[in-house]
Amino acid sequence: MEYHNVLTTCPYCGTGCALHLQVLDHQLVGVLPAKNHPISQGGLCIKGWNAHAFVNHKDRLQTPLVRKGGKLVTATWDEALALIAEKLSALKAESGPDSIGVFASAKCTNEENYLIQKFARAVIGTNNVDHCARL
Amino acid sequence: MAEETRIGVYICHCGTNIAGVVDVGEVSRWAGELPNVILSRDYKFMCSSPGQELIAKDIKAQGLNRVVVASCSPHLHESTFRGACVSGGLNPYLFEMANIREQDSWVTTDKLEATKKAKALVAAAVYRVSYQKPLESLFVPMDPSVLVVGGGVAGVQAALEIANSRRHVYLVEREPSLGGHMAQLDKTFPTLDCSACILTPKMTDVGKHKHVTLFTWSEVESVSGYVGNFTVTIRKRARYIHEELCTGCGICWEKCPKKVLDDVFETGLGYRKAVYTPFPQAVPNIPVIDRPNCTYFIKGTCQACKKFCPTGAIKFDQQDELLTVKVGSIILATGYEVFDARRIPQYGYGRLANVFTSMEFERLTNAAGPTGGKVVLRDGVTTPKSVGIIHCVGSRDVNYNNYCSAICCMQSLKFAHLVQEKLGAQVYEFYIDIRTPAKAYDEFYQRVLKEGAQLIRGRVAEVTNEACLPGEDGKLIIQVEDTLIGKQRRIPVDMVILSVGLQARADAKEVAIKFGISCSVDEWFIEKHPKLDPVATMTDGVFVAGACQGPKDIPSSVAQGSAAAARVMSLIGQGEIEIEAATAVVDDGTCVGCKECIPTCPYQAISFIEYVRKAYINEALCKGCGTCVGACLSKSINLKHFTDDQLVAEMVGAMQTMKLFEAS
Amino acid sequence: MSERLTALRETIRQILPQVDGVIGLKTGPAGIVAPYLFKPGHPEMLDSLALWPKEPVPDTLKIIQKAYPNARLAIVCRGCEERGVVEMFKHAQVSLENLTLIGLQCVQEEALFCRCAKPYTVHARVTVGSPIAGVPDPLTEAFAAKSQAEKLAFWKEQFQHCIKCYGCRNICPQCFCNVCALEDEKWVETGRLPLPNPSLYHIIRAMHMTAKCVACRECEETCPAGIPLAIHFRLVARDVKEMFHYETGAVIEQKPPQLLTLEEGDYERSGLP
Amino acid sequence: MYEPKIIGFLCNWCSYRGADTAGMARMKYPPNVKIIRVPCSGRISPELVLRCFREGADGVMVLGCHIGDCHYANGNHRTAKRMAILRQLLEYNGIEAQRLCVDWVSAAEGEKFATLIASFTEQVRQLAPFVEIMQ
Repeated sequence: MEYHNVLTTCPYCGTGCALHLQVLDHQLVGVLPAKNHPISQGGLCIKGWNAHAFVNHKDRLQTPLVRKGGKLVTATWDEALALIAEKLSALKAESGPDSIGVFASAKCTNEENYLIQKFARAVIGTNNVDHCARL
Repeated sequence: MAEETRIGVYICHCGTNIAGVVDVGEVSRWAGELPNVILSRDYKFMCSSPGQELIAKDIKAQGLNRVVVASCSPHLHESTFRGACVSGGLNPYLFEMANIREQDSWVTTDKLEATKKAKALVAAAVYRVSYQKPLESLFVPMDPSVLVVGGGVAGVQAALEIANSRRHVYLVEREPSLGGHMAQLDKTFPTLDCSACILTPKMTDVGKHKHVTLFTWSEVESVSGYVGNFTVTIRKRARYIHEELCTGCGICWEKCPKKVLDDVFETGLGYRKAVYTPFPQAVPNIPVIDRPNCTYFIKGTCQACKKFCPTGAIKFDQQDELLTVKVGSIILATGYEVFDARRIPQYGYGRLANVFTSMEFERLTNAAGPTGGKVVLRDGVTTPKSVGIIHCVGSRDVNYNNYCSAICCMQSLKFAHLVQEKLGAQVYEFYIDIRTPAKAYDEFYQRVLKEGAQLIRGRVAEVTNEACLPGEDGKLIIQVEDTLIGKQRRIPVDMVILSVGLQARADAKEVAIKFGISCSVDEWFIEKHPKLDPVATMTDGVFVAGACQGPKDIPSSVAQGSAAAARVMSLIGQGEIEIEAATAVVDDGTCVGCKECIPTCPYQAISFIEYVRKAYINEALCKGCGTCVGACLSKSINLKHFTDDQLVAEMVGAMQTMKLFEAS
Repeated sequence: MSERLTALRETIRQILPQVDGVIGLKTGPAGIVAPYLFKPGHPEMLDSLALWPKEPVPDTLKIIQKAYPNARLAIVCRGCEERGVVEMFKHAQVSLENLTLIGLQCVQEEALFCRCAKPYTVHARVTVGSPIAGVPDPLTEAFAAKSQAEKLAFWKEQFQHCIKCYGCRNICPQCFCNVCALEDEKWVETGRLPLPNPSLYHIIRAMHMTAKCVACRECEETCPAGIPLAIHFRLVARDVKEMFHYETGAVIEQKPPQLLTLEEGDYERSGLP
Repeated sequence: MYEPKIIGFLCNWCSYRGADTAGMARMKYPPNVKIIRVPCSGRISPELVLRCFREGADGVMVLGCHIGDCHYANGNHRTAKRMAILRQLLEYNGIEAQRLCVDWVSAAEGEKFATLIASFTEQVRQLAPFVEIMQ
């Protein structure tokens, strides 16, 4: 029997609201706002309030899926990444780097978003980078 | 893929009842354009056989899977049209009714407005019916035993009818003997046969019937369960007499030294002993000891009855017993009370000695009564030379009871006849209207007129003993406006009889709640339908008979007793009982187990399942009121056939139509 | 404040060995406070015990008890939180068996912050701090004095800012339904911001909180739009008290009024015909 | 002046029959109230009443059996409690409580029913259309 709260930052937008993840016996059971946090001051929006919902959701993907013969089948990360690399390289070779666009998520951290723009510009060689929540 | 909704709408003309006010053709045309409506018709009489066949035929030919009929109140014909749907092969719960007669054509003056309202009501029904789901009824076995409450003539009749068809009857009577008010009466109108002579054989038949268990001096303590399966607890009050040992020999009451004024059976005119049967023909012929008046119970001495009882049947240590019986149906025949004449002070009852009530007069004139049938004044010796009989005492009077007590006219005419026959005295009857509608009643009225009774039309203002005119000394003077000649009159008489009205028993409301039925404003029990279902009540399996449902004479009470018995027998004959399909159900996926619903249920149908911590509804106990639905905050309970979706759709249908008319 | 903190720490220290855990507040990283389950055997955690800001601890109790129905627990609760526990008990959401209430009496500045009429516990046998009298709620009083049109205008202005985060419902310990009527399109319109006024969302929620709201004001505190939501609840609570003689959290054995048949006078006081 | 749109929830056993009684006696009353039959007034949840307002109803009637006469013993006791609170809440939100009529009509009271419909329709007519309040 162990209950504690883990302070973290809401991943959904750039505001940076603080929230507590309620943990009961190593299981995420809910979200609580952080009252005396200087940014969110105890408030959250509907996304923050549900920030924990996907973690243990039954529909959440646990492994990559690769379409084989019209059907999605589970695959390893190596297999999936190799396939992506292969396809992206082929596309770049066939139609040039600007035929590829990179679209990042607000759920990623700053660091992850930095890396993905780096990947787009340096690895693929395109400026087609965008993000879903440019607050 | 979900089945396509195909609605058939039928607008009933009801002759001109609806069509005379509502443009039914227009409503039908308009309904045809509502979503999912496949066909829309109007027809002269939807409830007629061809009307019903039309529905059945359309269901089959057009593949209808929902039906809406716009006609009268669902209380009248919902079951008719549900039946029509069933014969067409459609589940009866896929039918919905719009009431465009009682709620529209009959109450709306403006024809255009009435048509608009009809459209809104039809739209509401059409929107609702799409959300309706087929429901299957639950069947439970019918217990063939019957409880009859009240041993007056209505109850006795009902009990006999049922027992004769070899079904078991538990007959509960509050007084020590069967008989009710009828046992107190002398002659019965209009045939003048002796009341006791015609009632006693019925009482003895019931008393010795092998299919009747008699509980006299008993009351129903509580009732639980539902049609087919009632559990009834009966309080058998201590008689202090061992019923099996007692032979009814009468030695106990002969030997009992304590005289008690009998204000129940003898209406205070005679005496009985502290151990007594109310009258000689009592059934069962077993006395009771009147504990508050018994010397043994007061002082611990006496025991005369015990000393002399040849069978040792006196048991001073007897206790009340609580007995439980299981029955499938219940007949309430709890009767009436007479109006308390003291409530009308100007008539002098209780103040002027020779003002009698009708019930007192019955005892006076009864050969088995306190005077041996001699009609005398309160002094016990003087024979009256003139008698005034006042009708409608406490009835048809805004200050007391608004209704007509139904029996008083004939009763008063009977008194007139008896007085003239026995005493040759002059009789004056004071009436508002004479009401003699039943078979041979008016003939009796004519006969009494011929016999010389004087009938004066007018409500009596006062009965007084203050003489102010010659000839009034020592008399009771009846002050009245004779409305036929338009004059005030003062009629001096020796005796006044107040024909007091009937009213519901003081505890009628309590009894109604106990049995789960309802009372009218006058506290008479309410029947299911005043014309078409006069002895059933809104509670399945509970029936009413006799004057507990409203003022009634003996023939009507007996007829109702038989009618209630017939309804019960038809239920028993079915073998099993269909339980309301529109019950409430808990969605255990969403129930949070807050227990909010449990105490709201009037029928204790909801229980809490501890190991899953969720509520559960017993469908056999649920009566479908939906109170729990209104209480459930997480909306985890839904009432079948009255779901939120259905009610919202109905409301949206009505609102959208109204808004449409507003915009145009 | 620190005196109370020391006293509370000492109280918990004494109770800890007799229970499986004590629910209280703990200061975490950057001084941010959150509920915490203090366990016997780890008294050092009490060094970071906190008093303020208050948190919806009855909810924490529910979470732990649902997983461990037989655990012996203690909970540090203020007046409002104690009332919350009592009401949740009445609705079978928490158990009072094996539960020790440690009453924490609020100080004047906390009571003023919450506009709290009852900043003290009544059931807890172990208490820390001395109870103070309640303070008036000027916001609610000012609102109650408004005219019909002013009330309408007041909420219209307030609810314009509502972002429908459902935070007021989420944080409320008395909102424990699995499925919420407020998420049902039948009752609350979806996809419309700002909310239509009058806001059915808030009326329905206030209706559901009838005889349940314990005036903890957590909803107000979490509202990103700063809407004074407690006004509704407090006015209704006043009606419930007047009409049905019921006060949340006051008497453990008293059943909430919606469940009960009408008692003498209830009906007359309801003002219905 | 406008024609108010009113929804009436009537319990099946008393009020609906009261309406039938009014009909059978050919008592005339305004056509503004559209009746929805429910088994018991206790079935009517506050949400249902509020939804009527949302649809643009100018008034809502909740009619049940007289206290003590409920077909279901005490279903109307809950109605009395819920509706009393709901009326207060409407007030607190700037909606006139006069828009919600809660009353008791027995099966015999056709006349009371007709009078009630007429007077409530008039009462609502005196108020502004609800759409003007709800924006």
